[in-house]
Amino acid sequence: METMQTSDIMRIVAVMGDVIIENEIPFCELDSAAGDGDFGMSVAKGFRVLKAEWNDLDTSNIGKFLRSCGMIITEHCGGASGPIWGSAFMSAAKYAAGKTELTVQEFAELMQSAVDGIQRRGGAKLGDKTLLDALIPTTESLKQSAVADSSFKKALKNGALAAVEGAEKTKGYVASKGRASYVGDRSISFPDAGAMALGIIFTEIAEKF
Amino acid sequence: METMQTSDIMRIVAVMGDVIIENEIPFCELDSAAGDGDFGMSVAKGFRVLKAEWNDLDTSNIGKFLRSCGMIITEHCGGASGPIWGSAFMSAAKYAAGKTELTVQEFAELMQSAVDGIQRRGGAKLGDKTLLDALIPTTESLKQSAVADSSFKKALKNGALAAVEGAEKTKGYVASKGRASYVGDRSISFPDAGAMALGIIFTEIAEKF
Amino acid sequence: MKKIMNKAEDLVIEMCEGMEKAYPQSLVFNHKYKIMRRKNLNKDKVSLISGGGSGHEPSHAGFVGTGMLDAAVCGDVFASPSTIQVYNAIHETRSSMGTLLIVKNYSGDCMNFDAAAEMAEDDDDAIQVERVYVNDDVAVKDSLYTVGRRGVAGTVFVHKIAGAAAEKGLDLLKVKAVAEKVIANVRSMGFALTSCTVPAKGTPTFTLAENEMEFGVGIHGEPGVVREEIADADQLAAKLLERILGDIPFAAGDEVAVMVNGFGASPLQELFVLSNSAAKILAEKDIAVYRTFVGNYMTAIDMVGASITLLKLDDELKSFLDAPANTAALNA
Amino acid sequence: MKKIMNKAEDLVIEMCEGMEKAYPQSLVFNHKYKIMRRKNLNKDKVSLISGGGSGHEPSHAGFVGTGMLDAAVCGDVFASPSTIQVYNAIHETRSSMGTLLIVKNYSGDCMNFDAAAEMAEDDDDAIQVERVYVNDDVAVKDSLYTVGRRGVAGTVFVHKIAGAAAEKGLDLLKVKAVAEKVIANVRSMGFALTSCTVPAKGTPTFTLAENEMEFGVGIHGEPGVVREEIADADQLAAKLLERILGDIPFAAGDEVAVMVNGFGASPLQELFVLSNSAAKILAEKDIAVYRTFVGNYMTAIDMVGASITLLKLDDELKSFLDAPANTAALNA
Ligand SMILES: Nc1ncnc2c1ncn2[C@@H]1O[C@H](COP(=O)(O)OP(=O)(O)O)[C@@H](O)[C@H]1O
Ligand SMILES: Nc1ncnc2c1ncn2[C@@H]1O[C@H](COP(=O)(O)OP(=O)(O)O)[C@@H](O)[C@H]1O
Ligand SMILES: [Mg+2]
Ligand SMILES: [Mg+2]
Ligand SMILES: [Mg+2]
Ligand SMILES: [Mg+2]
Repeated sequence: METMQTSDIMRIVAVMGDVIIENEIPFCELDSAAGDGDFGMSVAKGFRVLKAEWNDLDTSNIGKFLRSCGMIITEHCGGASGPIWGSAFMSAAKYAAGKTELTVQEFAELMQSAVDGIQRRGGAKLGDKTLLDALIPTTESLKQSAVADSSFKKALKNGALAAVEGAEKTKGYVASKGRASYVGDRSISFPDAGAMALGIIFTEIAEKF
Repeated sequence: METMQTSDIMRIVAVMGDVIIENEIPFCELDSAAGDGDFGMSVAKGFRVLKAEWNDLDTSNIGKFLRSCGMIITEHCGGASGPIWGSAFMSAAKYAAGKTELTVQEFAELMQSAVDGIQRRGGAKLGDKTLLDALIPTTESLKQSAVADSSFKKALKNGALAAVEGAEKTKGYVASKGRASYVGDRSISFPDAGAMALGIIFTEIAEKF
Repeated sequence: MKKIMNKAEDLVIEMCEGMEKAYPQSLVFNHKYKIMRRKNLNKDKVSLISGGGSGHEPSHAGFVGTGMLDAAVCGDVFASPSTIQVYNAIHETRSSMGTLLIVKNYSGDCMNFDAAAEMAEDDDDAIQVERVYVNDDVAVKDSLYTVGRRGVAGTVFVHKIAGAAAEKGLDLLKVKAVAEKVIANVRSMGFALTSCTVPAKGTPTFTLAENEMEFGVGIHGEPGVVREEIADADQLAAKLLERILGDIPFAAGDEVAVMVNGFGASPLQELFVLSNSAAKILAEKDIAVYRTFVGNYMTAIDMVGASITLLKLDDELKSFLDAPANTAALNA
Repeated sequence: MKKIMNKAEDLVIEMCEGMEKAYPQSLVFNHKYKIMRRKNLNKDKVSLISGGGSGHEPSHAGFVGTGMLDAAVCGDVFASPSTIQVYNAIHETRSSMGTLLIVKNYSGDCMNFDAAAEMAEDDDDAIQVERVYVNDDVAVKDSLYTVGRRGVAGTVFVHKIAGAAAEKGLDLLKVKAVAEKVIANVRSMGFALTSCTVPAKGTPTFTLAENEMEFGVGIHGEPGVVREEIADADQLAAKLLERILGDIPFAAGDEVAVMVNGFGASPLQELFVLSNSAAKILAEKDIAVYRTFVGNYMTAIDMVGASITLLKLDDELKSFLDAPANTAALNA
């Protein structure tokens, strides 16, 4: 059965970091419409530190690697993004504790752990106009790919499509979590910054894989 | 010999007040170039109170009348104008104590008292770019009119011409007193607001007399 | 953007260093975690920590000192400090009586302060940590389905009163109860005549026409209730107080503390005019003003505008409000 | 013009009323003569009176209280109060020890305070009145042929230190001598990034391009030394301190009090950045900073900008600087 190794997970996180750093300003602009315009800055700050400390990370297994990423992200991502992205990584790390490879099924379960971590931390659910509106569809799509025995290549591609689609849908939602929620109805017609960002990140990961 | 009565002096002060109130904004503009732009407001404020209390003033003689004007001006004119105009009136009042009429000679001496009052208060001299650069020439001209035995009509007319001429000259001076002095050389080419105002006021008085 | 600064990315650090140097007797600044704390900590009282994004100066570091906070954790401009920063603040100020975190109700702040509290409680040498969430901004509807009202200038009353309770030696749960009593009785609302400019961005967050104001604005420049024509001071006070008094049951005869808070670029002369307008209205409504605070307490960097806060008082709150305090921004 | 106000002509009165209502325990406002005075006057100490045009809030009424001023006489915005106003303030605060007038060196202020002092001394029940003239602004050349330097933020140090001397019971001439020692040792210089707007006029007094500043500006928006390109905080501190340190003989090892004073619309975060920059330079020059004051003390309504003030200290000045004070804007 096809599996990802620790090095594959490292590559995925590296691509994620590059996309975030490259898109710092566009991600801020996405957050300007209804939020406070700092989302790109907040996530890029943490991922820049991650990149700088890349060679010192514990890569002895997937769990350790994700945990050391999670520590840096929790410390250095600003605003809401620190705890959201940090708890995603920490929770995924717990799932992958001691593991050095993952099947598609396990990868889907790891993503579910990330979703659970974010929900424990922030209390948002599908439709609250947060990045979960992209991340949950991606996770569901990965689970279906596992059932259908898809390749990683295909699973990641479908997962990215689900994220993009989910992010698009947020345009129709009224925000009820995060800073955009203060704007109430005024948030309609603007997509959620975090969800849009995940669509872009996952698309790039799928292409590079 | 031709004399002014208390009522003539009252008429002169009334015209002075009307000119000041009418010219509040232009007088402010004159002060804007190198000063702080409040001269019109400052003098008008006091003369408006004077007008409002006109019927309650002590008019038993010229000294008493000028003194009650001086009190109001001292209290209600703002900034530097309060003490300058106030001390002019108070000092002139002292000269005219008990008098109910004035010859041209005495009128010139009364004006000299006003000049003295201003100089005692503010320490400025001819050429310091203040209203004295109009008022001193006017006073000198009045003295000459007295020697030449001129009529009041003619004396006032020549006095006004001297004020206008003196005010014009202030364009060439560097201010050394008042707020315009902070600007140093930058004050050159703008006339002094107070001097220009006296030119306008005395011209109107001469015409109405 | 015209600002007195060097590089935007150094602003928070340089500001905190400037503050530490201005108050060397009373403040210590931890550079790594951007924590401003009291120099002389009292290990035998409940520790009080607040903080949040920077840009609200003098909040929160200006309220560190005797009778108020033990530490303020400084995030970047308008961004919550991280969990790790807060966690380190909890450790740096640990006392034998536990720690209370005073959090302004924004999702980022809540998540980071919550996660930090959990981390500290999970440690081997666990620290007892309690939290309160200030949510005084009546511009935002409070509802089960949203994150609720924002925390704004009323937070300063929580610092003052909970700080006095802690200084008096009350235990953690009692200090928390006092803080929650303040939160239950404090309401604020503000307006902006111009936007603020976040230094890293360099341009205003929003734009208003010459005759417009944003009524109900947030302290990060978040939109409020409505964008409308500028009103005069009497009307502004009436509109703000109408919202505030409509939100919390005030009865004639009630006593309140009033805070007229500038957002950073409104001059004190205007804040006193607004406070005069507010005082007239409160007198008409027979609401007694016990104390008035006028000044810049919870700013939005350089926004032109202000807010009014009312805190309903009882004898306990009054005595804590009047208790001594010795901080950079508030002395009593 | 976007201001929180009602009618421009009522602004000074409403502001003073707002202030009186905010500090009912300590302040009394005389409407007729616009005098803000201490509620509880001490008739057995030298009375201290200052004042001037309004628009410099919290100066001067914010410094009325124990350990500082007995009264502040409030003129219209940027216009000296009248002789009669000052005369009435002298009478309202008369004490058995005489009165010291602290005058900022502007011709209007000097003439009105001088005339008022003469009036009070000419009275049948003559009051002994002395005057000092604060002239700390090194942007203006001091010369026999001009009215000399302007009085700016350094005035607050005169209030504080002469206030402490009076409170301690020193006699009139001794209090005057202390005030003059402060004046001899205090120097200031400021800059503006934008103009102020006088409420009655409604438009800015001057206009600066987006990259320009007015270096050496006065607190009424008077022009200064030069209009030039905006500098960063480190450069600004260096340029201001160069002028200040060039004007008064400072020696390595000297101790100073520093005031970083905002002109009204510059946020506290930037003032702390500037004060940090200044502290670095003073440390390099081996000038010891005894105390630092950062905030809005002597404003120019809503001008964006700031000034730095240095006061050279000796033991006497230090002890008066540290003495207790209890006023709206300064507590020690
Ligand atoms: N409670 C939450 N759960 C999940 N995601 C959230 C939550 N709150 C906010 N987010 C996400 O975070 C993004 C904003 O991040 P950021 O701008 O860093 O936070 P802040 O609101 O503190 O400025 C939003 O676009 C949204 O996707
Ligand atoms: N020392 C002085 N002696 C005589 N006149 C003076 C003196 N100082 C100023 N002035 C006059 O006063 C005018 C300015 O008055 P005003 O604008 O009311 O004063 P301020 O300078 O306080 O704003 C000047 O144009 C000048 O003519
Ligand atoms: Mg954001
Ligand atoms: Mg003027
Ligand atoms: Mg943010
Ligand atoms: Mg003036």
